Amino acid sequence: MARDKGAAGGAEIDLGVRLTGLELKNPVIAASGTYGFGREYDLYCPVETWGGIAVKGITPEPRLGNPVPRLAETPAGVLNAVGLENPGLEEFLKSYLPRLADLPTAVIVNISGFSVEDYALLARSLGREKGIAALEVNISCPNVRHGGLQFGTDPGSAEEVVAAVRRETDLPVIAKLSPNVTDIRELARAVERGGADIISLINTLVGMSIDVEEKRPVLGNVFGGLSGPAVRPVAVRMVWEVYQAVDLPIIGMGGITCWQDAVEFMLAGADAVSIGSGNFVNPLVPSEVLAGLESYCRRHGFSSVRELTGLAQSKS
Amino acid sequence: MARDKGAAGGAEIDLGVRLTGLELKNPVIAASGTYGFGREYDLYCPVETWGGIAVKGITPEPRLGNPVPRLAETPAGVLNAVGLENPGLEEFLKSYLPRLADLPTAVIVNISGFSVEDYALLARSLGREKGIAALEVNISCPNVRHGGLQFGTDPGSAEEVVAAVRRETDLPVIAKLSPNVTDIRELARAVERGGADIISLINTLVGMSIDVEEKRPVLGNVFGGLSGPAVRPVAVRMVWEVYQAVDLPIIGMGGITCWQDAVEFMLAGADAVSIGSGNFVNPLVPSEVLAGLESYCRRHGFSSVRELTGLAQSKS
Amino acid sequence: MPLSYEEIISHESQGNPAEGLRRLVLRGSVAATARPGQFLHVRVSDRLEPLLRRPLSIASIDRTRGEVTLLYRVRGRGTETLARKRSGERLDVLGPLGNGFSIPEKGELWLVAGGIGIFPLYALARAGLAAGLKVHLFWGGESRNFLQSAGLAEWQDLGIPLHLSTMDGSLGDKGTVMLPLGKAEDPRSAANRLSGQPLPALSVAVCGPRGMMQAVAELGSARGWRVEVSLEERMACGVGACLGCSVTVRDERGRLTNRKVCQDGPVFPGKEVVWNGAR
Amino acid sequence: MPLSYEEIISHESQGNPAEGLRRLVLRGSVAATARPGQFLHVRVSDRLEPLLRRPLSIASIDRTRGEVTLLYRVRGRGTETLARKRSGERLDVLGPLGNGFSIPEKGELWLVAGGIGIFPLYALARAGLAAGLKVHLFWGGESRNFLQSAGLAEWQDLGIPLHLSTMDGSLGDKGTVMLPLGKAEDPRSAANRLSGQPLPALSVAVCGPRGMMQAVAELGSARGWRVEVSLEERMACGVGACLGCSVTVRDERGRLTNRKVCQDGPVFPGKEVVWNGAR
Ligand SMILES: Cc1cc2nc3c(=O)[nH]c(=O)nc-3n(C[C@H](O)[C@H](O)[C@H](O)COP(=O)(O)OP(=O)(O)OC[C@H]3O[C@@H](n4cnc5c(N)ncnc54)[C@H](O)[C@@H]3O)c2cc1C
Ligand SMILES: Cc1cc2nc3c(=O)[nH]c(=O)nc-3n(C[C@H](O)[C@H](O)[C@H](O)COP(=O)(O)OP(=O)(O)OC[C@H]3O[C@@H](n4cnc5c(N)ncnc54)[C@H](O)[C@@H]3O)c2cc1C
Ligand SMILES: Cc1cc2nc3c(=O)[nH]c(=O)nc-3n(C[C@H](O)[C@H](O)[C@H](O)COP(=O)(O)O)c2cc1C
Ligand SMILES: Cc1cc2nc3c(=O)[nH]c(=O)nc-3n(C[C@H](O)[C@H](O)[C@H](O)COP(=O)(O)O)c2cc1C
Ligand code: FES
Ligand code: FES
Repeated sequence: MARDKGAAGGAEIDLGVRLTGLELKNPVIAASGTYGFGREYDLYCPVETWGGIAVKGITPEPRLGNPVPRLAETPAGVLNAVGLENPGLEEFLKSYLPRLADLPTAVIVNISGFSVEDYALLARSLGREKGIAALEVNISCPNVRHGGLQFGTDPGSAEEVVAAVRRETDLPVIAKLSPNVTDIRELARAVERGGADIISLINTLVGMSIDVEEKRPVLGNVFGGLSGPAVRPVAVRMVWEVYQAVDLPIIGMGGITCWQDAVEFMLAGADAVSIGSGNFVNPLVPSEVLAGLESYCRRHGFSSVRELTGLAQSKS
Repeated sequence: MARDKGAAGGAEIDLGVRLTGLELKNPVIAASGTYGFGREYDLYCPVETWGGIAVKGITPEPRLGNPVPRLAETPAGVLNAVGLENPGLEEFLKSYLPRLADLPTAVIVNISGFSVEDYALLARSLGREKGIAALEVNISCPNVRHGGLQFGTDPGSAEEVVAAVRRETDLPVIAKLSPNVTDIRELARAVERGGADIISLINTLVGMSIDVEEKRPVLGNVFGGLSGPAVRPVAVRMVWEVYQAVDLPIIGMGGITCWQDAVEFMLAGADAVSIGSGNFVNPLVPSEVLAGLESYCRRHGFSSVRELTGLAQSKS
Repeated sequence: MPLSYEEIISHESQGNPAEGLRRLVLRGSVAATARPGQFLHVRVSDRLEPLLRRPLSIASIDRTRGEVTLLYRVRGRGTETLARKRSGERLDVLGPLGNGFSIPEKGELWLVAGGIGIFPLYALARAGLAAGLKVHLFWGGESRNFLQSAGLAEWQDLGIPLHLSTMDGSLGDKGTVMLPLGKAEDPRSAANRLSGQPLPALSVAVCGPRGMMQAVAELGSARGWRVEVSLEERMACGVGACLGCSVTVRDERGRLTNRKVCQDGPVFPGKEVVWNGAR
Repeated sequence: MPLSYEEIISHESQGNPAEGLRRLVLRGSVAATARPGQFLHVRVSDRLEPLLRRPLSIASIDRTRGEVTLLYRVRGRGTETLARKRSGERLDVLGPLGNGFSIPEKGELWLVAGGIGIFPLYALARAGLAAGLKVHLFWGGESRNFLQSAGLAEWQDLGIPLHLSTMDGSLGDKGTVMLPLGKAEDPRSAANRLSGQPLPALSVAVCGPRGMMQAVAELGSARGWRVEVSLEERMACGVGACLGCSVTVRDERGRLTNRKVCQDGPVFPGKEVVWNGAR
């Protein structure tokens, strides 16, 4: 390819990305639930490093979450069963949002609920606030009305939830997909119908681990969500499939720990990427990824990171 | 538990397991596709070490399989896209089965097809042969009649395939489930209805990886199946769920590399375990697992490995 | 403190090898600000398995040399992998993290340890002595062999009263650390009952198995001690971002709420902890 | 050969460090049976990432000392991790695996190497010389610097004719190894055309990039040489059990069929290989 010849030379690389309604100075986003409310890593990584940060999932009511142990390490992965511990909408608006709104990065609020009304309520209330760049709809929660099956595994429910959020806000709506499904393309098409502006994926894979000496599940909640490098091949595959299935911009995530991983997601079809568990391992990962992205673009003759999106699709 | 007090002392541990119609001298089976036709590892691991071996998936016609590269390493995992390379039924019966039938271990023949008739044909023909301990029905192949969707992801097709095999043979029928589904319990119930005697799981998770310098998928086939330690938390969770959903004996697999992993699957609900990718890493793994199982039983006061099955379920 | 690549000054097995205890001395920026009871979040390998950092307490601090010592027991894959690092290599650590123990202004400081819970208390003993406090150690372990492996000689060198117990009776009282603790607090309470005089304030720092910490906390609240316990929980981030290490506490107004062991702890007032919160 | 834990006798960077080449000498049971062109399947770490073994050719064999040498280039996570192993440690290897090159009874043996494809040919050169053959080396690389790093001096010590080329022209012909190969075979073919006499049988062993091996194989089949090429493919099991390393060949009856690089190879008759079989 002529591009590979280094057209961009030593020039500045344009890192900015535009996802329907969501403009980011760079394509690297902190994944919800792994980066608290944005300030916890301040000593290690200035928050302005990030193109955006997605805060911990908020529910209408405060939640204490699941019993400990909430974490288990698995080969190249992490199981978590935090159980959506969060301060609840009211406290979030009062004590958290004002500080978040001042952050020198795009703030994405991740919302979770146990009924369609929960999501609508959150969107209505958050949709009026200043300082929020987008809402991310976490549809991986159990739907209490429908026997605990996740909203995110049934196309109908997924569409309904996203549509409810869509009606209540003018903010860009990111639909975050669960990977625990037979056909991720169906879910992607459902949230597109529901009016999502952007799709993010993947949330965690359901897993568990057993303490063989104690002969019982390690996690207090028995099941947990698997994230980290172990899941990356599944995540990249799903980004690839969703890229083919819908026309929405994609935020790809699942196991990113270095710039090569970020490039992999973008070549598969992602417009931006999120980093979750990778922060636990190395809090410098966002700046390392950005530096790597820039030099990759330079080496391969791209002048903007936007050129990477979906590039591997044409070579398969 | 009183059991923990070491009732079995230094006594012999009974390693034998009985899965409907399939009696194994020990619960450790070589996973299909990772152990060739049983003799390739002879120099490293005597084949009689195994409770049983499942041979490479056989199709009615010979297949050359997918283009290379067929393998990619991922964090704590392996992607493979061998594409069911195999000699075909006729050649299998002529050149392979006679040698297999003499092996001092239970031989399980794994069968694959692209239509219900393929499976029926294989079962009819193999079902008449001597020296086969069981048929394992790999339903993770694309169903060519139904637009390439896997048999194994649709309960109706899964049931149909298993029923077709069931009708053609008196051998024990093992239904091997694909993990690429929203609800594994549904699939387990479907193959139970279809007449399966035993359930084995998990087959590989669909994944992919991209060569960022070449900007194209690593695998010649784009997609591959993920196996190895990375998938273990998902596999254990599915064994746990299937144990609750159906009454059939379970062969658990996915990422076993040491005895602790094998015990984990058994405590989750497996009656026996299979080892696949673990052989690539360490061909001594079956004997290490057996030694570990024995001393675990001794330490915890079990006199038979059969006592482990499902034990963690009561403690969650 | 920012991420630091500390230099490994020494890294050796300590005591009886069968106990699997290791002593790791690090030189770098950590020592300058470390306080007793804080911990480091250690990256044991730059490969992806084991993946997560492991939290290890700072066992002693030498500001002049710029060194801290970590003492740990090899348990699973993380500590096994760490144990392979050799002197001269660099270790990627986050920290010092967490709040640490408080050092009272005056009065007595009793340290109560179960097993390897002794490790974070050594730095505290030294800080207490430096602050002019009267320091006692109560320490229970499996056996004489274990106590010796886990650093008994260094404690003896401090010249403070040691109240020991072992499960096999090979040193000190036979049983848990509650035995020597009871023996020491009995005459104290008795003297108090007789004299009616308030006793000098007693601060108690506890580290060990959960049940033992609960027992000390309950005894302390009956006696009016100021008890601090150092909790353990599995950690991912270590900085308060993942909510993996939650512990339920009763706040000032008696309401149940969550705290993070990594950020709000690992040291908590004994009376705040809801002991049956975890399984 | 059963699994062997070979002792690492030495493990050093070789030549210009920028080339990332390493020389690894192992002592153990492998040397006793190893043949030129065979490989070892090396477990680079006992952690689970990197997970799979890595195939590395046996570069030289010293049966008296019981030692084999592996030469490799650090490429990705596997070889990076291997590069950390130190002398004195043990290395878990499967092998010797594969078939190896054939050593002709008589005639000339020409070795043709591209880049680090040189590594497996050294053992073959020595075996050829020991069998009394006339051995030539044709070797192309990036630069003089590379050839020197990759062991040129040792080849010079063999005292055989060396026909070199470099892409930057810093040593030998400027271009690929096909240049010196062409130069050497031209007069040979010309002599043959003139004399009409059959030339002494020529065996050619090739290792390098796929395109280069194809070119040599095609030239060889035009000239009637007996060409053997050493193929590379990603491997999981290394013993023929997983079918990951398939290569399509044309069998005796001209039918396409699959062989396994690990078990049926890595050395194949050049005329069997279907070069456009892989992408
Ligand atoms: C604040 C804090 C300070 C600590 N200080 C020390 C110390 O100074 N010396 C020392 O030897 N150990 C200390 N620990 C415990 C130490 O972190 C664990 O032993 C270690 O993480 C185990 O890792 P592993 O991979 O070797 O074992 P794993 O294989 O991960 O686990 C083995 C067992 O250790 C326990 N465990 C795992 N992770 C943790 C964890 N984060 N906290 C508590 N238990 C865990 C579990 O019961 C598990 O079954 C501390 C823990 C915390 C939270
Ligand atoms: C029979 C055989 C003999 C070999 N002998 C040598 C040798 O003597 N010296 C030497 O330096 N290398 C040799 N190789 C290549 C060596 O195996 C690979 O370079 C190594 O496996 C790369 O591992 P990695 O983890 O460092 O790189 P990875 O990160 O796994 O891959 C880096 C790149 O190396 C290539 N690669 C990966 N695995 C293989 C593989 N199994 N075979 C070929 N290419 C691969 C791929 O293009 C990949 O993109 C041999 C390969 C084979 C099959
Ligand atoms: C501890 C933890 C908590 C999480 N909490 C949330 C959450 O509240 N909402 C959400 O949408 N995703 C949550 N996730 C999922 C992550 O945002 C991300 O989708 C997933 O971890 C995969 O990315 P990774 O492999 O980079 O971690 C959480 C993940 C972890 C590890
Ligand atoms: C190279 C390779 C080939 C496989 N071929 C088959 C097959 O032919 N039929 C089948 O049912 N499963 C096949 N499998 C799946 C394994 O039998 C097993 O279900 C899976 O690898 C999970 O186990 P593991 O993590 O121990 O490898 C294959 C797996 C691998 C790695
Ligand atoms: S370990 Fe993440 S919040 Fe404490
Ligand atoms: S690597 Fe498994 S068959 Fe060759």
